[in-house]
Amino acid sequence: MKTSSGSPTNKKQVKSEGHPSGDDRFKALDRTMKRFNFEKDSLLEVLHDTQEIFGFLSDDLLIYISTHLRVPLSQVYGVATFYHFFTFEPLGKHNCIICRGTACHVKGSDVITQALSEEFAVPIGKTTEDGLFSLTTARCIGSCGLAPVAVLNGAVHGKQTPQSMITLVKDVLEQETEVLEQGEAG
Amino acid sequence: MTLEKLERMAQRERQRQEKFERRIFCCISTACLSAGAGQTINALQEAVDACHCKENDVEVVQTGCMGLCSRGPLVRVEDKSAETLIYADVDVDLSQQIISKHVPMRKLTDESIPEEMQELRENLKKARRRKRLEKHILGMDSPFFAKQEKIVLRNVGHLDPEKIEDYLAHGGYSALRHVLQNMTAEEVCDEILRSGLRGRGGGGYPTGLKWKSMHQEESETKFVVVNGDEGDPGAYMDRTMMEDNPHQVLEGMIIAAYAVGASYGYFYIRGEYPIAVDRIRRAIRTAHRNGILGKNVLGTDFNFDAAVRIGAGAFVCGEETALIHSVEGKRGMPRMRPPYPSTSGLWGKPTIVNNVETMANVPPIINRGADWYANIGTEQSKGTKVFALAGQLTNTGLIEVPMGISLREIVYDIGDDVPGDAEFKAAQTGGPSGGCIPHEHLDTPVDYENLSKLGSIMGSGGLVIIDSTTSMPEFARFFMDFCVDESCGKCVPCRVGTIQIRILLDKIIAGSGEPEDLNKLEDLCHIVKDTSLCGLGQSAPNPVLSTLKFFLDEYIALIPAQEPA
Amino acid sequence: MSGVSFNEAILELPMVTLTIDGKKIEAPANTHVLQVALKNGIEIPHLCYHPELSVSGGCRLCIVEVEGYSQPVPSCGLACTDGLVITTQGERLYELRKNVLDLFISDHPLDCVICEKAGACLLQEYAYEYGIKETTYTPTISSTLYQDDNPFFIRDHQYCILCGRCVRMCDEIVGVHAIDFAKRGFETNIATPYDGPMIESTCVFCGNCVQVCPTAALMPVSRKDKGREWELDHKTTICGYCGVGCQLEYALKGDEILYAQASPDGPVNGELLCTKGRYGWDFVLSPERLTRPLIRRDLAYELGLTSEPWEQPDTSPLADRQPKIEDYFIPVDWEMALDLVASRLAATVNEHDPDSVVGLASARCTNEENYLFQKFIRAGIGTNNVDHCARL
Amino acid sequence: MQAFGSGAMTNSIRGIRDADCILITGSNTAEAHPVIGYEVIRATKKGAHLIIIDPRRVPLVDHATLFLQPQPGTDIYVFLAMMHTIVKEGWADQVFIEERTEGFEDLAKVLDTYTPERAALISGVPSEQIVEAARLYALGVRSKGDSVYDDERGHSTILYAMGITQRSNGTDNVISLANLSMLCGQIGKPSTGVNPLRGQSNVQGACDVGCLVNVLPGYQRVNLDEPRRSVAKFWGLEDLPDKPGLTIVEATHAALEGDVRAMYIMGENPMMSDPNTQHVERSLRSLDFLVVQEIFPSDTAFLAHVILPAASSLEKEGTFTNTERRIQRLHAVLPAPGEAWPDWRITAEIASRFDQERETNREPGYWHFDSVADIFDELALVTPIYRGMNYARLEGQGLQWPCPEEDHPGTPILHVGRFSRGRGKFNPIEARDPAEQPDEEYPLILTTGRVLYHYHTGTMTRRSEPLHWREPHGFVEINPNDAEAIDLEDGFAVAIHSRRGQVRTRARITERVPPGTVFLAFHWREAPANVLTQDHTLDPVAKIPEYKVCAVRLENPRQNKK
Repeated sequence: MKTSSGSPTNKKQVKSEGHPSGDDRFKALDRTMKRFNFEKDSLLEVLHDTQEIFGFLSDDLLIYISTHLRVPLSQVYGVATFYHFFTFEPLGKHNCIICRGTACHVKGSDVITQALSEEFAVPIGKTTEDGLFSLTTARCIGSCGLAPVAVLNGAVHGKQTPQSMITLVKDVLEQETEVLEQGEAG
Repeated sequence: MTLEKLERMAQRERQRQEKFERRIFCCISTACLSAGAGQTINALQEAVDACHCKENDVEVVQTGCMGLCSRGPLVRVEDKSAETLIYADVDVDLSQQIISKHVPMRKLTDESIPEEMQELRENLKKARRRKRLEKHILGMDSPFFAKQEKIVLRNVGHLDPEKIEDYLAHGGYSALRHVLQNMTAEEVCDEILRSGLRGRGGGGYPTGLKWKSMHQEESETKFVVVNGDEGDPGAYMDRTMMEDNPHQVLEGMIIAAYAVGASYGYFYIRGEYPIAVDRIRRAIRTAHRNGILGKNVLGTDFNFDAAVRIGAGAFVCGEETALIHSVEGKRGMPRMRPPYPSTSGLWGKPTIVNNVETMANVPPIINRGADWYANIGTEQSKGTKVFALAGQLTNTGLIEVPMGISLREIVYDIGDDVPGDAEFKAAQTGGPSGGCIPHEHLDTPVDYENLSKLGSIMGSGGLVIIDSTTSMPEFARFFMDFCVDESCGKCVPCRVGTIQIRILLDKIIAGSGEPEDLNKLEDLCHIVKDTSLCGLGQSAPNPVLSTLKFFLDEYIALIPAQEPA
Repeated sequence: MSGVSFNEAILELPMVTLTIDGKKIEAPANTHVLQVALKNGIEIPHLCYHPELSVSGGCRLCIVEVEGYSQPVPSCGLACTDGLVITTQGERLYELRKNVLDLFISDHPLDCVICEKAGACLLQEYAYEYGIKETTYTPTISSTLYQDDNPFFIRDHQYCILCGRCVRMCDEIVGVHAIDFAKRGFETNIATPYDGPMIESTCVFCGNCVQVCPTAALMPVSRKDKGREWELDHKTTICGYCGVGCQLEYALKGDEILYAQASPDGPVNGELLCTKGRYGWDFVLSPERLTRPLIRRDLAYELGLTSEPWEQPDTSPLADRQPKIEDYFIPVDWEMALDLVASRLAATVNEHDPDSVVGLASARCTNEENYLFQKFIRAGIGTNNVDHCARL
Repeated sequence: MQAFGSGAMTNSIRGIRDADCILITGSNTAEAHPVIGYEVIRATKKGAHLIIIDPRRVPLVDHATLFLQPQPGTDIYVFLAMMHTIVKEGWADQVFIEERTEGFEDLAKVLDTYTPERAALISGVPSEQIVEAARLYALGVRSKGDSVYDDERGHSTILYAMGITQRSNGTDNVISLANLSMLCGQIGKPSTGVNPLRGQSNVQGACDVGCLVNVLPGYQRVNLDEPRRSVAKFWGLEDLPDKPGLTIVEATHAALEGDVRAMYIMGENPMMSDPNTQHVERSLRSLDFLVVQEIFPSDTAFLAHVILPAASSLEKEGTFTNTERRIQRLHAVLPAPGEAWPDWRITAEIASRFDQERETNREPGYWHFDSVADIFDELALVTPIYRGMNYARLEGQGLQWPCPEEDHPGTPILHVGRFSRGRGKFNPIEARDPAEQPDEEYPLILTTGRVLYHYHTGTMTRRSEPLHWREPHGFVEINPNDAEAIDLEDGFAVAIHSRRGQVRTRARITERVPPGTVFLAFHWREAPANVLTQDHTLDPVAKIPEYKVCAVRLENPRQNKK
């Protein structure tokens, strides 16, 4: 018999009763998995949503996903480590992404990255110890016409120089300390 | 039923648009947004409001890329009774001037003007007296625009990407309608074959052939995948199309599905493109609502549905077998071909993978005919190609040019030369898989054959101009770094070979190279090229090989002179 | 008892004819060139290909020239078609393979002089064949040493060439998917989740990954520091555990077993074994093995073999700690033991009847032994009271 | 077996990988027969449907497309309901039924009342799942990919093991599976059949060569004169006893009654493997004479008068017959330790001395064999299904019986074209419930089995260093619900009581077992599962004790202290 039967027949009821910790964010994760009907193939989408919900992928999250999608944990780990989009460490409160695309490179983006790294004492791809600032790079954010480009807290800044970027980041971080100081004063 | 409904929607939208005396388009694509288009469009709207003009006089429209991204934010003013103008570098102040120039201010009694508007009205009155507007006007006859020919991007920058009505009003989905009503699947394949359309993702395989072979596969389930994983750093053509005219891509995809007999499709979009993801998702939803997707597309017995899958930062996923693995939620590692995806792709079913730009070419071909399309371009390469023009040029941005145009025209006419004192050195095409083309080959016609003859490739359309300030060995190392990072690690030549190429480049650039290292470098590049599993590995050494070919003197200069024995 | 003989391994598949190195070869249509070549005794070097596993195509060594193709093609994934003309050797292929091997070697420690896999390592074999003494590139070892503390096998990443045989084995055949590729590019390694120890993964320690590993990245613990491949004898027999009847091959140095592996020609198991078959043989070396006939002390006293009287305790042998055998029994020679057994059995038959004797044969003894045993019970003692634990 | 006329795997292990649908019931294949488990996994990876019917969530369920989890002892209702559905929906193979079988009408009549709804009520398996399982199995449906077979109907195979046979209605279960396969024509073709997985290396061979109470070598019944006399003639005798003997469990009862006085045990450990250990111990102690031939001092050996040291399977020559009826050569890898002898040599010595004691006037060489090859040659002569075999032919790949002549290639698949008994017979079966039902005092059901890392009574594997490292302790699997009821935590001690005794072991709290069921492996002498199991209800035909269903109660020792 050459025909196949169509969809898999084991519509097993996968319980989605949330996480024992009672963390509400797991409910959002459950909704995502449910949306994909707990299909194994939705792993990448689920990882995307998980990172969006939790900010990064921790080991217990991967175990949670592995159990619910019935994908072997080693495979979940293998997939998550394959794609550079996924991060296993929490990002800083403020995040600066420097584009490393060809156009930006030609216009000196690596100099900007280096300058920021030195100025704020943070290794490239890492977060400052106080967790306030992360410096990361991206392959290309597709704004080549404005090279060199940086993304600071989601806002794209084109035609930057090392100095202009340092100023931008300083502004953001200064607001942070002001808030802190006000908090202490109050 | 659905057909009539769509026709009514298009009609209504056209009538609505025609009522306006003036329509002011503000580009809100990423480049312009980062240049401040957000404030610009707000300022435009406020200024229009302040003019308190008649109903149906002025509409401010958010739209997509107009091309000259380096001069953003861009604003185009279409006036029924005047010439269409494009303004560059439009900030808030300039917005007010533009409005005051084009929009007549209604005389009103003071009471009828809200207090907060008073100041703005005064500003607009003052702005009328200023004259510095002219230098922001981009002449439509300037070479940047005149040398271009827009097929794929024809409607980009002319419509609101979030409104299906706007697309319909511009003749959207008429190709699909035509196909479903008047053509068999086979005829569609033939039409595309006759048009000479070739895959715009880099390989340049005739799209019609691909469709035909898939059409002939016997399988209940087939898939269409649109490759929107534009991984080439320095390119953003696909992103622009997905963001600024998502329905055109979707329409191409549905036609492809009809032609090959697929019932389900995926858009595989880079994770770094959240807006594109959002726009495509929205387009799918509205298409669904209007009977363009789902069961019985446009009332026929053709069923097709589509979903979005998000990539996660892996260049290799541009390779179709890797992409298929990624859509299946696996590690994006390529596999050997054959079997080709058209025989065994997603979940082992026949699958066709086409790049975004290829899909966007389909509706115009259907609408205007294969013969018309085949007239554009060169003998082997038909139609137009969209390039992301970047690097050391005065004009950078998104351009669409007919195949066969010379590089010189692109660099000097459209790009308006290298700024400042520096001089043009090379044009890099095809991104990390491509190569550099030096000055002496600038008259080469841009098409698939000629570029590969020079050791480069057409690629997906990244075109980066390098000036004399850049060292070519270092530039080659930049690409090698990229390939080392992006190698999936499956096959040895790519996994280990790229590392060894980089080690050699490091050594040479550090000034500790020996003369034979250059031979070794070249040999190694050929080994990696000849023995790698997938396109990424096979083309990874191209940047090194092409710089070795054209800029060998720069490498030699880095090798310390040998002590005489 | 009827039944038509039928070999289900041979299904009627359409056959095609291709030419490999000038030799016309018939092959089933759905097979690959490498598979067919190897079956016909034509050697093509290969590292990632394994007949039991899906095709990977990552090692690039099995490239061949195909008539009509400008570039060499890996033969592992090349389907046999009618009229295909293949060349497996030649100067260009030799150079390309040599260069690929050179790249492999640049990422592999040249420890062959102290490596136990030496002599059975495929990479070593090919390096020798292609005359590679050392890499012409800068040696760069991709992964650091990682030792797992399980008593089954050693994992040593620095010897790993990422052929992926272990990953495919674990997923496609064993089905536990304990390991997978992690990271990518030069950083790629074979990993358990979070690179944890095997015991914390889903690993079932079947060791099939060890068997298919072409290098020393996965090695049995039991052979560590005990001998090199060419010093070993290999003896094939049948596994003594469950009823599947796997053929296995013990590698011995003298009378010492160093490791066990599946004998590739086994009609049932091929190259596969389970954890018991592969690692559970060391019980034969246990000091608890019975090595002399024993007579229980009370009976021995009765027979005058010992002067110490003894009474069998009431406590069950299943009580928490098993008693010591020498506390219950004394050793005797075979003559004494056999005569005693024969005379007691004969006496029982004489005093009662043959049906008062019961024989329990064993599902772990050979056909010959069981045959002889039931013959003894039936023809010797004269009863059908012979059973074994088939039901238990 | 009543249905086809023989009791062994009808098909070959290698064929499983090409099956389109696999039905596994009462077998923890991945742990008890891992290499067959690999075949199953291969098949599922290629797209075969895998249906598992088991009260326990065995590891292969991870690869199953359909998992039916009946209450222990109720699976017969599921089998009958599947057949009911197949007949009703017209999924039966009418051509096969007409051409190859008899008794279909009787079966159909009985099936009438066994609706999926009724089965669902009794077994707890949703009726849709039963219908789906029936459809997939009957039609040989794949979940994906193409079949290697061109037939209209896909090829479905059934694998089963002690989970359905070690029961008071074990024979009924097996007959039902045979009925099921004939109903759908899923027998006598590659990758189909009804396939019992034998648990020990030569259990098939021991049966083949006559170590059963009612048959002589080659399944020739002792109560049929013609074959019996012919065997007697081979052995140089007038006749042989014609009364079937006592089975192992019957023998222990007879011993207590004084009817059995001496026992000769070769390489078995009834103290651990037989049900109701306390009873077994009492009966072994009651014997006048017990001789045990062993490789290790087993718990049974401690009750013996004489222990004879034997060689292990690594230390001897001979043949084993595997579960797919394949006879293969065993080779000595090591010398036997000390004075240990191969079992055949010990038996031969005892036999010839026994003859002397009994003063039979048989020639002195009657029990003498120069080598195992000599024994095999005689065995082949006496055993019709082995007759065409000899050591030379068995080297390498071995041969699958029946192999009646020297040029016969062996038989990978039974019942091709016709059944051993001619037409396959449908035996109408009515469902019966397990003998021992849970009650208030013993509310849980105990089921026994194996774990991956150990084998049978553990005498060998527990002395293997790596295997011991991986699974050092015995444990009982308990569902979280049942554990919560007695406030039990994972890894802590728990006592299990049955009407026969109690054992203490560690709790492993897991959802592999459903609520109300506990699972205990019988490898650990510290927690001998068979102390709990019962021996009073045997299957009426096969005389197999009901290991798989017995009522128990759990106690948390720490809870009592509080």
